[in-house]
Amino acid sequence: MFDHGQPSYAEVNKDILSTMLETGPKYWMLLGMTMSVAGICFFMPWIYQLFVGVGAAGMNHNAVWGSYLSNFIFWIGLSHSGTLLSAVLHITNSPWRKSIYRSAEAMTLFSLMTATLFVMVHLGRVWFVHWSFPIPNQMGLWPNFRSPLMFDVMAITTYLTASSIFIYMGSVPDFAAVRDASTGLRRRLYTIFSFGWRGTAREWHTLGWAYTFFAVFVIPLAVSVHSIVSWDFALSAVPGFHHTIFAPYFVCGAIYSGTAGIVTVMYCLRKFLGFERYIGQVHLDSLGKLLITLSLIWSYINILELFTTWFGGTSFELEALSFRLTGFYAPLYWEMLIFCAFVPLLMLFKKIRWSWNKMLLISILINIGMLTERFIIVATSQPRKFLPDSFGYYVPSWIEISISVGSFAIFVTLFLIFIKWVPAISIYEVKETLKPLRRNV
Amino acid sequence: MAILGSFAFEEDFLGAARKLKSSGFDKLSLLSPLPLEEAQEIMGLEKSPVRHFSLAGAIFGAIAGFAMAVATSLVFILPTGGRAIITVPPFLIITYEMTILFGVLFTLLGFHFVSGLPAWRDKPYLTSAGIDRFVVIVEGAAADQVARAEAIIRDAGADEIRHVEEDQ
Amino acid sequence: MSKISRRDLLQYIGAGGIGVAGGVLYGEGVQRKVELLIPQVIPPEDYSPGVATWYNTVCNQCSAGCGISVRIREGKAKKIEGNPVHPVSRGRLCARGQAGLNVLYNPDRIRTPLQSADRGSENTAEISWDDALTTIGSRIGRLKIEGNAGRIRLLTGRTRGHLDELFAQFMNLLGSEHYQQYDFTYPSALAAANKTSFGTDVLPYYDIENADFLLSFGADYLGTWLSPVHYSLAYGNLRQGRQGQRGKTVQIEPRMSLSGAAADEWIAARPGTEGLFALGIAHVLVSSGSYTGNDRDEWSSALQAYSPSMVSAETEVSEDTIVRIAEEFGASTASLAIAGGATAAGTNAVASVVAVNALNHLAGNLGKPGGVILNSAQAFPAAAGSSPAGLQGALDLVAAMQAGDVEVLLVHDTNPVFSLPHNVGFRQAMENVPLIVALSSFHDETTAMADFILPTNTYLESWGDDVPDPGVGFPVTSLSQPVVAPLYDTLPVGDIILSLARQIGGELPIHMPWASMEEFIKDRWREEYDERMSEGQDQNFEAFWQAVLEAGVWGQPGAAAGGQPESSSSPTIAAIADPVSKFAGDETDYPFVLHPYLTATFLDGRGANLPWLQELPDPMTSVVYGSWAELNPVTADELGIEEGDVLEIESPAGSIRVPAFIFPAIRPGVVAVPIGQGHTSYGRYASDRGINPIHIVATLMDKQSGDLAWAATRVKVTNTGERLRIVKTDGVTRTLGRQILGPGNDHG
Amino acid sequence: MSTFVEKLRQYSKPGYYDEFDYHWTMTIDLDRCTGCEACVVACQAENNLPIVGEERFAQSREIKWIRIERYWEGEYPNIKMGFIPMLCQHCDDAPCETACPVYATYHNQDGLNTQIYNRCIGTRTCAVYCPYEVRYFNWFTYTWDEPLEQQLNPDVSVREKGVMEKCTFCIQRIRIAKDNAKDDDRRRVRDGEVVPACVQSCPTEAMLFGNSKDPEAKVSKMMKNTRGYTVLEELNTTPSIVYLKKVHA
Repeated sequence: MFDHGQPSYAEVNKDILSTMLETGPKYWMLLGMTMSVAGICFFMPWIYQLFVGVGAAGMNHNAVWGSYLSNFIFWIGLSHSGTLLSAVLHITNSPWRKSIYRSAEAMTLFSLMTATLFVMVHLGRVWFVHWSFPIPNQMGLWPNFRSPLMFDVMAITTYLTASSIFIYMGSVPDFAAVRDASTGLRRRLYTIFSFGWRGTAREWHTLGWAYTFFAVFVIPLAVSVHSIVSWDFALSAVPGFHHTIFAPYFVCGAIYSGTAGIVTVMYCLRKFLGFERYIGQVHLDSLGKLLITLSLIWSYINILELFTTWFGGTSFELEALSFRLTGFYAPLYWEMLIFCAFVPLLMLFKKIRWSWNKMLLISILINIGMLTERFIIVATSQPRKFLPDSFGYYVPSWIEISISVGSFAIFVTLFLIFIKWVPAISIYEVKETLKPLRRNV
Repeated sequence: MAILGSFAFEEDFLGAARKLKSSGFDKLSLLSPLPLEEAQEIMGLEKSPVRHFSLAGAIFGAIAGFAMAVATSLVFILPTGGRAIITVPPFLIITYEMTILFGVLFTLLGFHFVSGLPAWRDKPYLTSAGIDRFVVIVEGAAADQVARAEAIIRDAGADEIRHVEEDQ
Repeated sequence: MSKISRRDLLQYIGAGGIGVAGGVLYGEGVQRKVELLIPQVIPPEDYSPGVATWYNTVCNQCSAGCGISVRIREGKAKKIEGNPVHPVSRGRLCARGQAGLNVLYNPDRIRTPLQSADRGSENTAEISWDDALTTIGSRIGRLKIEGNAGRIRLLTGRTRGHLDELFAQFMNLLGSEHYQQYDFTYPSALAAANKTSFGTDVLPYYDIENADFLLSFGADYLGTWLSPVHYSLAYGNLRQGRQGQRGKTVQIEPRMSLSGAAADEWIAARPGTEGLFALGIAHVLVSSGSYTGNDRDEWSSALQAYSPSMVSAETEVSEDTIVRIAEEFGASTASLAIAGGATAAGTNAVASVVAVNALNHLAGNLGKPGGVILNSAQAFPAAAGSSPAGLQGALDLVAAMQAGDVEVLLVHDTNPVFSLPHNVGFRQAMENVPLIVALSSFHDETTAMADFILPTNTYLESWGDDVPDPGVGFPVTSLSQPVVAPLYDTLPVGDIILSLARQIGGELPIHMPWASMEEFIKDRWREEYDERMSEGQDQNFEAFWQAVLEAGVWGQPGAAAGGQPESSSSPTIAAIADPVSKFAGDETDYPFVLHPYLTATFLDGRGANLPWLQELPDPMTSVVYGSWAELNPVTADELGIEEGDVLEIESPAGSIRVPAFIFPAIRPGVVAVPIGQGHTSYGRYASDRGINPIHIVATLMDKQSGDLAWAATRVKVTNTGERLRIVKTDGVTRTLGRQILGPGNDHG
Repeated sequence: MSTFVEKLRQYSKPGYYDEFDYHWTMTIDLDRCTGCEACVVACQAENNLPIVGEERFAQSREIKWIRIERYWEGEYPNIKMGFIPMLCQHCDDAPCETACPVYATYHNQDGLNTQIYNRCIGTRTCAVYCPYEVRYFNWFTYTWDEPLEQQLNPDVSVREKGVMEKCTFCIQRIRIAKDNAKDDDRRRVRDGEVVPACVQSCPTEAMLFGNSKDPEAKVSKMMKNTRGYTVLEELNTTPSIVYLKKVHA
């Protein structure tokens, strides 16, 4: 479990809290950089777009949905690793979860926030976004609960709430540890954050129960969230969208990209925060095996989609399919297949599965492939709908590309802020994995 | 008057706790840096009442979700897509999400209710309990019992014993 | 004041705050009646949509003379629709007509009189009407006094009604014979051929509405030919207006036009041989015995040479097709043959149209429903419009200008610099004219050459009247009135001419005493009313005038149609000649035939400054904003040309560069380029966009009519290797087996 | 109480539309249609459609509530062109309506598929769901070159950026006709009293508009024509526009 020998309880506290409490200039430089990238690449173009109209992006009459939505799905997908994986592993009581789940959940939260930002960017009149919530507004009208978008609103709001609570509740004992290790303003803040946690048996007991219930709620929620996102597409009659397989396809893809995302994040935690002691080969190996499984499921669903489309043989679906395989965006399709279906097979070799650098590369490739997958779904189906005369093309504009790049900076910025506010590894749960200290041993 | 006993080893701590319990010290607090099932057993904690909150929340959410969707469509009779005004299948999805949302929220409420947190008042505490020490706190002990409790703690192998005034 | 302590101040602020909050609460919650703002969920019942006024007037967007109704709200024109009581448009209107609003409210209208400092540039200075009219008037007056009135020329577009009379009178009084018209779209060859065949050059009424079999030789009657709205109505009736009877149409042209697309059969005969095709059909009609007239033998001998086999060889249309069409044409009860477009724009234009007219003779459909009906005498004989002289007239004018015989040139409503081939040299010739005055609403290429630009009212701000040509079989006169007050410091053309007349003085003001065009028209109508229109009317003139103004049109539907057409077909027989067009450029150097065509949107380019029309997808190709050259897919394949490749199209008269468009319904060996774009100066929407194919048309002429043979130029096509994106709305123009056009209508 | 239950039961069944007074319907005879595009300009003039400019046109950002679609059949020389005017089909079972989270599009009491610009937040889902691709999005706030704005129809609002728009069957004309009917104490609008701008302009009289609830209306009779069909019937959207297919001689 621990590559460099078992640490003592005090060392655990010290190791993990030091990453939070001690901040070097490199951190500030990095934070400054990501914040400026986020500002320049994401917010400035967005403000421009707010003034000009969504026309600043490349979408058009043939494809009214574009990269904003594909990015939205991507980030929602990325969010599926953390909370879902953490909850599943919590319930199945897998010990290797404990040192990685906090960051994974943070990833969930931040990618969900980024995804929500993309909804905002996507909207034509974002200043009226509150009309889609069931709250009183100046229209005196509540939203249409028959709309798949309303399912989205409800699901994402619930998911965001539940994930925030999940990560927060899991961190309460650690907030207490931060409180105890700090002074002054920080101490006062963390006193509030930790609710006055002392670690009594009753507190642990209640937390344990509540946490399990959160986990129980979060699992079906996470599955429903991406199913619902897929229904935004599948509930339309558009060829290429209208597949019953879409919900499992999206959920599987989401977990797949999310898991790959965890590998990337773990690599960074290890590399930059010096958590080699806590995040070890066993994690990498387990995630590698999980990735292979997911990749195979994903490939299977893809083959299924191709097969059913071909077997169905309607002109609409076949045209959409042939456009996907051979049309304007075909190179992207084949790139996606290579990155998501073939490259992960390399992980069958233990040598690769045990190499941090190679796994990092594979995980990044998988996510590039998944980003492309979402883009292909959005961009190749709409311009090939029912009336051939209205066939067209969609090419993202510079604004869209810039905003997509900027979204990664936002994610990293949020993550950088996170590691200074919340222990990036769950202190008390790492302690659970240690062998208890015995007298005279 | 509260007595705090700090232990370096889990087994000693649990031993002290068991002994105190059997000696009739009921107002015990067992502080540990990580959840210990044995400690919870000693305290007699079995199934947590949090689960009732979860259930209540889920039921409330389900009803509220469905009711909200139906009520909205009845208040504004706006037919869409040739569907019925009360369109059950999509409303079930809303119901599902609201079930989970309120399940989670009520569970959170239940956590606070059952655990007694937030409790920002100063309570007997040792910072080391958050790091690597297991702490037994005996509260509300009568003056004549203090010495006995202290003895039990010391015998169990505590490396530090402290007395703290309780504010009443 | 200084006595207020801090505590007091806080109390006051607190009390004030509570007071304000209470007041607001009272005002918002208690006093005001609660009104939920639910915008347009249920629109309030008492919502009043406002009242619009409709004025009837005449469309001036092409020469069909449709009656229009203009919707006015708060003194602004909002919409143009067809005038339901007008016999030409019957409440309908084409795209071009509806875009008339863009003419009125065009941002590039000339708003004040201008004096040009530098011809051909937009370097102009504002000038007052008085100054402008005085300067021009004195110049003309001096020429008149000097006896050099012949050096004054007036060139207008197609003008009908009393404006035409006013122009003629003005020039007559000046003593100049040089009032001429030039209009690219005027069917000179048709008029000339009809003169031969039917004895009158007034266009007849082609009764498409009641025809069973319509054989159109190049005439795009649904898009650009004579009176598209009226013929569209007729077409609708021909197809589905009669119970159990669906008329058939056949279109013969090298490139599918709107009418070709609507036709049941589209035949791309070799360009220039359409007249021959008609003669081939005539031959079959006579030889098969379907024609039984007295002069059958004469026909027979005249048509002897045009056997189907010979015609088939020349036209490259199979013999079977010729015979089949001839038989169908002969067998139909009401068959009608019409000619226009490229058929009437070769060097043999008149001969071709005569050949087509021969078919009407042979089918015996003259003067019958579903055939050719001659128009009756119109109410205003003088106002039917002088025939515009075609290319010949323009060439004469150019020669005069070059020779320095023109001192003053007045131009109105025509743009010869744009709509004449470059070789004619109109622009260069204009430079020899000391004074050019343009009466125009827009800065077109011809106006740009003027020294004085006198801004005119648009047709929606002017008085006028019009006799539609072709008519509808009975006497009709439309009256046009200003529907809105003039937007700018502009004057109606008629008023400018009248002012000029006053300025020049002499006998002009005595013979032209009217203060305005309105007065002039009313005066003339009063005369006419007293003379003929009052028959059977028991109202006085004022009442009659009001009624006509309201209706926008006066007509006598009951009046007999014009006289029976020439019963003798001998003039037609005599005029049958070798009807194959000659082409400029020989086939080896210039392998393609250039087919410039009028577009339904821009016509000869006059519509290009209207944004609605620029944004209107071309009906056949869906292209907007720009020019293109159409090529058959096979031809394009052979030359390795794809859509968007910039082609250099070179004729003996010049060359143009234009992106290619692969068009499946065009004859191989023909390259079609739409007319209308390529303006160098015509406002923001038209300028520097596309190319003008008329410029590279060789200056060949049909000798009989003097009309430009714009379809008789050969070109060569080279791929420049550059690319230009063609802006169009179409994606894939095949149904891909989807039943979009109806079940069982799927042709992949 | 019983009425409440009754109401609930009624609201749980589809087919609410049977209650409506009007069902506005259009027939388009493709045998008459020549593809001349007069309807396109008529619509542009009536409904204040913007002039988008060449650059935006090139990016497929044009707004045409009615457009003509072109389909070639066959190859030269036996080639035919089929035109089909495509506008909002006002489907009874409109996929777009359920898509909107904010009720910006719904079915009104006349059987019209309406678009409420005020409510639209610009998710564009309706346009994705529409199989006919007749919903147009305002990518920008369009302006008119002075003085072209003077021709704007005061009965129709000018849309701002971020709003979806589409054919309304000229709802403002329907409203005027209904008002007139109300003034004259008529329960219903007379047949032919309402014509949308496109129908009004059509030079071949290919389009017909009316209330299909009225069996005597011309449009009701035309709908029964054996050539009648609806586009993309297999999607079960139940359009309110019946096309009459072209006759192939």
